Amino acid sequence: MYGGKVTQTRFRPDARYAWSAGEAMSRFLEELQNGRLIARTCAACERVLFPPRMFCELCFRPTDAWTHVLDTGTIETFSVSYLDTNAKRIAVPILVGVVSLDGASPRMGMMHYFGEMTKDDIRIGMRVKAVWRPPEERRGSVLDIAYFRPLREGEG
Amino acid sequence: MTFLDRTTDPRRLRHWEGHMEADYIYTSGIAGERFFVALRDEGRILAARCTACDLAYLPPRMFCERCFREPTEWVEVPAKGKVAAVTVAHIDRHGNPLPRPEAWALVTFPAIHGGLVHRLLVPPGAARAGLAVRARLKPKASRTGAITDLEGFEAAPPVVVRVED
Amino acid sequence: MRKVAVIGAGMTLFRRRLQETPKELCYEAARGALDSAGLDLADVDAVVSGSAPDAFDGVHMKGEYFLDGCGGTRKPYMRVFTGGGTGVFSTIAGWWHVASGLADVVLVVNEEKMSSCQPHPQSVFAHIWDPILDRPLQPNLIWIFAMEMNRYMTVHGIKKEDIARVAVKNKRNAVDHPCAQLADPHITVDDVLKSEVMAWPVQRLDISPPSDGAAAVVLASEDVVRRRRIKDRAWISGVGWCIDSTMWTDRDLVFPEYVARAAQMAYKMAKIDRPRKQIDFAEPYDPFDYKELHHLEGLLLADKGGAPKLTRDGVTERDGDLPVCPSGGLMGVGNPIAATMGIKVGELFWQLTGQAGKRQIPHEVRTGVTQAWGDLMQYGCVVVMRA
Amino acid sequence: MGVAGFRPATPEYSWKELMFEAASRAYADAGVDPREDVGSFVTCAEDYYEGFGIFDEFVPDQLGAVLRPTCTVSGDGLHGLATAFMQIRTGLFDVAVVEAHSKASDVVTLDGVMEHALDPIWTKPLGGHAFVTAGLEADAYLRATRTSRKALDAVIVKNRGNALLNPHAPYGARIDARHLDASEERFRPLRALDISAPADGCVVAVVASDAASRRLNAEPVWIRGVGWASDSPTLETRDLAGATYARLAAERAYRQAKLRSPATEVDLAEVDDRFSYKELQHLEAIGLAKAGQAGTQAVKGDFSIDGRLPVNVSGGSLGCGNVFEATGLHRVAEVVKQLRGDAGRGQVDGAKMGVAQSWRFVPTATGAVAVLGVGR
Repeated sequence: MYGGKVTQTRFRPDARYAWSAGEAMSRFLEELQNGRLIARTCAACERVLFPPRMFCELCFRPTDAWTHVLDTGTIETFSVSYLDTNAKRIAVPILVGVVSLDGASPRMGMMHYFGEMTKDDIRIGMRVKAVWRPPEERRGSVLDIAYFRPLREGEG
Repeated sequence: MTFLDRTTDPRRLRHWEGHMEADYIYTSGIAGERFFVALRDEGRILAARCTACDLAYLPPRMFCERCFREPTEWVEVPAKGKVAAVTVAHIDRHGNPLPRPEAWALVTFPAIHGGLVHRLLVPPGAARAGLAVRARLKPKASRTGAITDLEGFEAAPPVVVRVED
Repeated sequence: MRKVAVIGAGMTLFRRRLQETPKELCYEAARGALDSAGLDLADVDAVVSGSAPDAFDGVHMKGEYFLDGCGGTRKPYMRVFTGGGTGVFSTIAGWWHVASGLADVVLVVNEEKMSSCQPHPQSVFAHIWDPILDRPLQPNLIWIFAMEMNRYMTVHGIKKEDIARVAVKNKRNAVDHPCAQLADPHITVDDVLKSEVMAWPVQRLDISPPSDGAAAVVLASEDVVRRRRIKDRAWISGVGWCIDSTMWTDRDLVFPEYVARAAQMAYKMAKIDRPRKQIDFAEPYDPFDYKELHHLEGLLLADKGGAPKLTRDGVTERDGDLPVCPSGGLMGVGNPIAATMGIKVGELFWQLTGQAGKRQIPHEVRTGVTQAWGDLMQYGCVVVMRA
Repeated sequence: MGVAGFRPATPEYSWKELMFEAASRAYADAGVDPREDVGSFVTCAEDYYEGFGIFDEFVPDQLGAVLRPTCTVSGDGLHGLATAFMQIRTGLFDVAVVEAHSKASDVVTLDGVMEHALDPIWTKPLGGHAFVTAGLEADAYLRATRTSRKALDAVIVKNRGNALLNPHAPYGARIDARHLDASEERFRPLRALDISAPADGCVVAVVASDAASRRLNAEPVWIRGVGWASDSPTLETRDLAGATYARLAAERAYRQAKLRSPATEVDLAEVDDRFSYKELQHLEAIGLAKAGQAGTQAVKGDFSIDGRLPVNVSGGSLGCGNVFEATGLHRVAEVVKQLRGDAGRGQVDGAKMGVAQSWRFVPTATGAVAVLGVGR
């Protein structure tokens, strides 16, 4: 072991990327910007695949058609995080988890933040709805949804 | 192809930017520590010698690549080396043109296995294999215990044999 | 199919920061493994290495960078990488080198130097997520464990204290491991439950933190074992590996189906049809305490949701009916990702050859299973070994 | 075999979609259903080329490998082929799939990524471009063998010219003396034209045992031998001039293939030419040219399509682009095309035995060789 006293060198790599989003994700991002969530259907296994993909990973065949899914869903799992992305502690915890979306096949969904609820209210099975940023602030990103909030009575 | 739907309007194809960067600290290691402390504090260049295989490794290492045992002694590398391979770079580390071309060399030394790849501190036109060179060190105060404590290799002055009357 | 044995193993200390370069760590582990097998590098036909993300050590193509430390210079050398699964997977790659007949003696070396990465190896984990779907949310790696753990606990109604027992058992077992970083003979369930919350339900003592280290094993064909009259050997009788879909937000995290498939593949090859009767001890992958439970279920050694009871009943203690992580596991010895081979494959070798010293399981063990887990909660690989 | 991409950039494909296309073509070519017929999947990739901390995560879906034995080899596509070859020889599987790709156009800072592979203590701090290592090696090789600049010109003209006959070769061109004269020095002795340019491409191979190939009614190209090897990773202690890694790999592959005199028994070769001198250095190292003679033979035209030993009829990396870890598997695909008689205007008459050779590019001293043949 050492205590910062041994000889060493420092470096920061120059490693930047611009990944082609491709067919499925280009359309997905475009629809997010429009305030909608889009999926692909597979006629062989009869699933509605979300996030969308141009091929069905179980049937290994091209998927069939585009279809929109709803922006409401169910919390499949969640965490209450006191750590940020660099493992630094934060005072106000982040509520984050996986939402399965209504209209997609069972359990299919996305990771996102939760808001308008506390660490004491949140539970698995809770019904939620996306809170979209105003259209002029949307960039074609999952962050076009600010977070998911509890579904109110009479909604969905 | 292969998909049932394809975008034909190139304006609708997106890309997503990101990076894979972090800061790194690399320790010199067991063999490197000995080498860099000697370089920094004493201005000496050391090789690690495996007595069993009779190989003096430069860069030094804590294991012999042949017999896979730890080298047993340290030897000083001769002051004068020669350019075993040379190149002149016109492109910098980011891929951009360099304002002035830079010479690089693999410098080898008598009885030493390996050598050092480093900057060759001669004009590009004078950069050639076989050139006799010696290390140029940074002033002691600015050395940090890294390979950059060497500025590079410069042409060694010719040996002048003076015949006394 | 040729029979393949593990005939030697070695490992470095597991520590938060080690001075050695990745090459030097590889060398120390490889030299130890060769010495324990009574062989030299000249006896080795091919070298396999395993290491997890390049972004820990901070070298692109790090398998090329440290291959000399693995003894790979002027030899057939190949690196395999299946995320955290690499800790067991590289041995499977070594196995097919020998079982195929292309090599008689193979040196397998795993290395990880996580401390190179600043300010914390966690920053590397930011890059393991899908760039479009996940990375914009700036996820922390612990989130996925927390989300998986939460689903596992909620669906089966498992209490945190039943999970904490795993941390206690393994950190206590690790007291007997000479390379351990995280051993604690006095730790209690209460200590775990009172430790700081990182990302609920994960608390600080539920986690095996980053570490530096290396490990190595030597594999040999049956012919070599007989010719050289090697006594300390354990036979690889089954191997299995399996990956699940990348789309982790579409999967139910409550059960590791990919581990079950890998286990079934390995058991079939090892002619094991009743794993709970035929397997004497296990070294499942335990980077978090709940993972040991999750993996015992995946390995079909416990019913779904039933692993906590085994732990509570003492079945998985070193002197229990099914000792689990007698090495101390990642929770107790440390977690230099791929290098955990030393406490997984290495521990099976030492236990099956009676060389585990103070960690030796008190009753006779003839069959052990080890498993590692990786990628985005989607990779399982399993090795069954016999005395 | 299936191939997709082979263009300087592929903005309409994500890396997953590029892989799906190559895989779909390979499965159609082999007549297999990946969900039913394939035992194991192998991908060849390195994280920093992809921009992912753990690329292995992103492999299974587009290959049909979900819930199947799948792994990543941190190597060239030929290392992947060797892996599938070994897996099948154990008897554990009878059909395995190998995938390798480049999505180099996704990498904004390719120079920075390559630099990151340099030794972090001895080389990277010096601040030179990763290709300095290639410049030094080219100098060492050219001087040790007294190979002329004219020989490098011959390689460039041949390979980029051959690429005009290959539909999967974006860098095909008729290079003339003026182009060569005008080509700027980059890393002396290497000029711009001596260095292959990046490309996107994906190659998928279906590998099967004898029994499985009969069952599938395939007309197989046989892997007669495959070898791989590495020299010292340290620049200073490796054989700079001689490509020892290629020699060791070839010796193993030839031994398995029972080739005694490869230079006369082989009908064509695809060797790594990501720098022009590499083609010559590799031909000598793998015994397809006499030591120090490859340059002279290149100038004489021995390696042209109608020469004594056609080399890089595909156009090589100079003509098809540098597809990084897919390079070796791409060369296998090109040899397979020749051995099946599918190479069109670029067809080498009566080709029965071919060699594919790869190198893992700068700064490595690692490579692999496969001997491929048709007929029993």
